[in-house]
Amino acid sequence: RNHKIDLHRISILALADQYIAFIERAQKVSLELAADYLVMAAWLTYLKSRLLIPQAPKEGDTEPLDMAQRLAFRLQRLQAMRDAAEKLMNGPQLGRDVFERGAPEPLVIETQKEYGDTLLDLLKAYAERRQRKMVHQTYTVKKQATWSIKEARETLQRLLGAMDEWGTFDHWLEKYISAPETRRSVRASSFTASLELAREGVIELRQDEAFQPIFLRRRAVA
Amino acid sequence: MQTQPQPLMDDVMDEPENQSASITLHPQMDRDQHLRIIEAMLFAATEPVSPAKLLELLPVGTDVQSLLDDLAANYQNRGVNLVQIAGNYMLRTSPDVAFVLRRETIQQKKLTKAGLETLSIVAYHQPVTRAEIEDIRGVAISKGTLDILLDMGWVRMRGRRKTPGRPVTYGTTDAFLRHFGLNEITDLPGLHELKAAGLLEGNLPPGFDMPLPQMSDALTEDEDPLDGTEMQPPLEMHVVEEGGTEE
Amino acid sequence: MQTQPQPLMDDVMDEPENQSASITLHPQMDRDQHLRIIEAMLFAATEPVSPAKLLELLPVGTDVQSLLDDLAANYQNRGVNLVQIAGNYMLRTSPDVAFVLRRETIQQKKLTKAGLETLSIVAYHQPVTRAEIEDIRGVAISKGTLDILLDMGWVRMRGRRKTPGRPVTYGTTDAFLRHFGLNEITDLPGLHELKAAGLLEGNLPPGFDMPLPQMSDALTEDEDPLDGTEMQPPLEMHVVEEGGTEE
Repeated sequence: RNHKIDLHRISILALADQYIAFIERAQKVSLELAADYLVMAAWLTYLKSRLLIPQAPKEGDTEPLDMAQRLAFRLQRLQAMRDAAEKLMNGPQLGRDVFERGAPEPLVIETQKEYGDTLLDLLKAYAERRQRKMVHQTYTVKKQATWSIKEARETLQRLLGAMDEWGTFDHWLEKYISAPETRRSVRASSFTASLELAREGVIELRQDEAFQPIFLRRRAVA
Repeated sequence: MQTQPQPLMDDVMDEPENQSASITLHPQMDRDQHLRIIEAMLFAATEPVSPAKLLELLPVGTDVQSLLDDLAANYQNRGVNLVQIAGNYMLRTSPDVAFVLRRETIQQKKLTKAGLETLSIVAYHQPVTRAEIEDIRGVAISKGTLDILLDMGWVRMRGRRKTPGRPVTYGTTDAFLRHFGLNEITDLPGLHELKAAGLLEGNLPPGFDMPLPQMSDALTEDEDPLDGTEMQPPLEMHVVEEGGTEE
Repeated sequence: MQTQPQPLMDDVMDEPENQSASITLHPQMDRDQHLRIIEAMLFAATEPVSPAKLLELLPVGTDVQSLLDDLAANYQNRGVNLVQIAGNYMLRTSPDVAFVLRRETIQQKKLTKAGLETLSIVAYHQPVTRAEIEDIRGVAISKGTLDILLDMGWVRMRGRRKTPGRPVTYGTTDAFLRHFGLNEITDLPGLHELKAAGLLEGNLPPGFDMPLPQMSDALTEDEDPLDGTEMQPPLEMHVVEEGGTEE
C-alpha cells in the first residue's frame, strides 16, 4: 500500500491470484499483517471493478478516483491512530514514569457530639425523678405503717379474753403502739373498730370527760 | 453535617481566645500561609483536588488560582510537579526523574495492539460508536477489547447516538486523563496536527469541519443519555474479531 | 511487551542517545538533579526511606546526607516538612497546617432520660457514689450511663468514699458548668426555686430533702483520693438497668 498503484494497470486476474495465494499463506504469517493486506486487497479489487464496469452517470456519489483517495485516507487515518497510541504509551504514565504521593494522609473526619440538653431539661429530669421516687417511697412506708380497721378489729377480738377490766387503748394495744410510725394509725383504727364492736355489743366503752382517756372492756355476758 | 473547618493553629493565630469556626476571622494569615495550606492539602490528597475544595480551607475571597499558579511555578523545576487533571490539581513526580523511579506495571502488559488502537481511536474520536471504531480500524473489534478498556476505567459509555439502532457512544474518563497526565482531552499528543490534517474525520469529504473530540460530560447534539440497559449484551451484532489481530 | 525505559527527558539529559540503565554513566547530573531524585523518591514512597535506599538511586559516592539536609531546609517553612523517623526520611504535612486534613462534623445529640437523671443527681448530690445515685433514682443505672457522662467530660471521678468497699465518688466538672451556663454549682436552683418554676409539686412528702450542691475540688472529710485503679472494671456489681427507665 506504500506503492502508488495505477488502478488502470492492475490486472484483476493477477490481483485475485495474489489475493487467494495470500489467504492460503495467511495462516502461516503474521495474521495482523494479513488482516491489513486483505482489507487493502479487497478495496483494490472493488475499485478495479468500479473501473471496469461502466457506470450510469451521476448515479453514484463516489467516483473511483475519489474512492482511491478514500482508501488512502483510511489507511492514513488508521496509521495516525497507531502512531498516536504509541506516542501516548511512550509518554509519561502514572505508576510507571510518574507517581502520585505514596503515602497520602487520609482525611480525618472527627465527629463531635454536641449535646443539646438544656438546664431546664436537667432540672426537669431531676425534679421528676425525685418526685416519682418520693411518691413511690411514701406509698411503701404507708403500707407498712398503716393499721387497717380490719386489722384493728381482729386484734381487739383476739384480745377480748383478757379485757375483763377497764383499760385504755394504749394499755390493751401496748405492743402495737410501740413503733412510733404506726402509733397514730393503730390508735385511729382501733378506735373506729371499737365503736363497731361496741355497737355490736361485744365491748363497752367509757370516757369520763371530753378529751379524757377512753377505756374499754369486754361486755359482761348477761 | 459538614461544618466550617475549625482553626486548630493557635500558635499561628493572634487571638486564640476569640477564635471561631470561621477562618475568615483571620485576615492576617498571609499569602505564605495560604500557600502552605494548599501545599499540605495537595500533598495529603489521594485524588486530584478542585480549586473550590481548596478555597474551603482559605478565607472567603482568596484568589486560589493565583496561589496555585505560584505553587506550580515553585514546583516547576523540582522532583515533584503540580499538574492539572481534568481541571483539578495534584502533585506527582516529575517526568524528569522517571528514569530513576520507573516501574513496570501489569496494566502495560494487558493492552493488546487492538486494545491500544481502540483506546487511541476512542480518545481522539470521542464520542465514537463501536461501528465507527471498527470503521477506522478496518476490522471488527472483539467484545473483549472494549470490555478491557471499560474495566480499566479508561473508557466509559457516554450515551447513545441518535441514529438507527441507537448505538452506544464511547469516550475516555478522568482516570484516563490522570493516568496519562492530561488536563483535558485537547492535550492529547498531536491532536491539533491530526485535526489539521483532517485525520480525525469520519468518511467525510476532506475539508469538512469536524469538532475536536470532546470529553465533557455533556452529551453532544447527536447523543442521547444512556438508558440503563447497556450492561446487558447489546443488540448490536458483534463480529468475533479475527483471532490474529489480538495478540 | 515493555521495552527498556525510554528517555523521556531529552531536555535534561546531555546525551540521551547514550543513556543506559546505569545512572553512574551520568556524572554530569548536578546537585539539583540529585535533589529532584530524592524529592521524587520521598514523595512517591509509601514508607519512610533510608538514606541507603536513596543512595541506590544516585551516583556512587554522592553525599546523600547533605542532599537530605538541603531538602529539609527547603521544606522547613513549607506546608510539608521533611521529617526523620528512626533514621529514615519522609515528607509529612506540617503540624501547623494539619487542620486541612481534619473535617469536623457535629452530631446533635441528647442524653437519654437515664443519663439526664443521673447527671442531675450527680450535680445536686455530689460527691455521690454509684450506689447513692441508684438509691436516689430508685432504679439501678447501667454501666454505660455513667461512662457516657464521664466520656463527655461532664462528670468526673472525685475520690473514694471512706466506707466499706471504698466506692468511687462522682462530681461534676467545669465543662458541665459551662454547658449549662452556670457560674458555679451553687447556682443550681434550690427546692423553692424548683417549686416556684412548677417543676416540683407544692405538697412534697415530708422528708423530701434536696441538698445544697457543693463542688469544690477539695475532697470532703469522708472522701479519700482516687488510687489510680479506677480505669479498670470496677469491682462493684452492676445491676442491669430496668429496661423501662431508659428511653
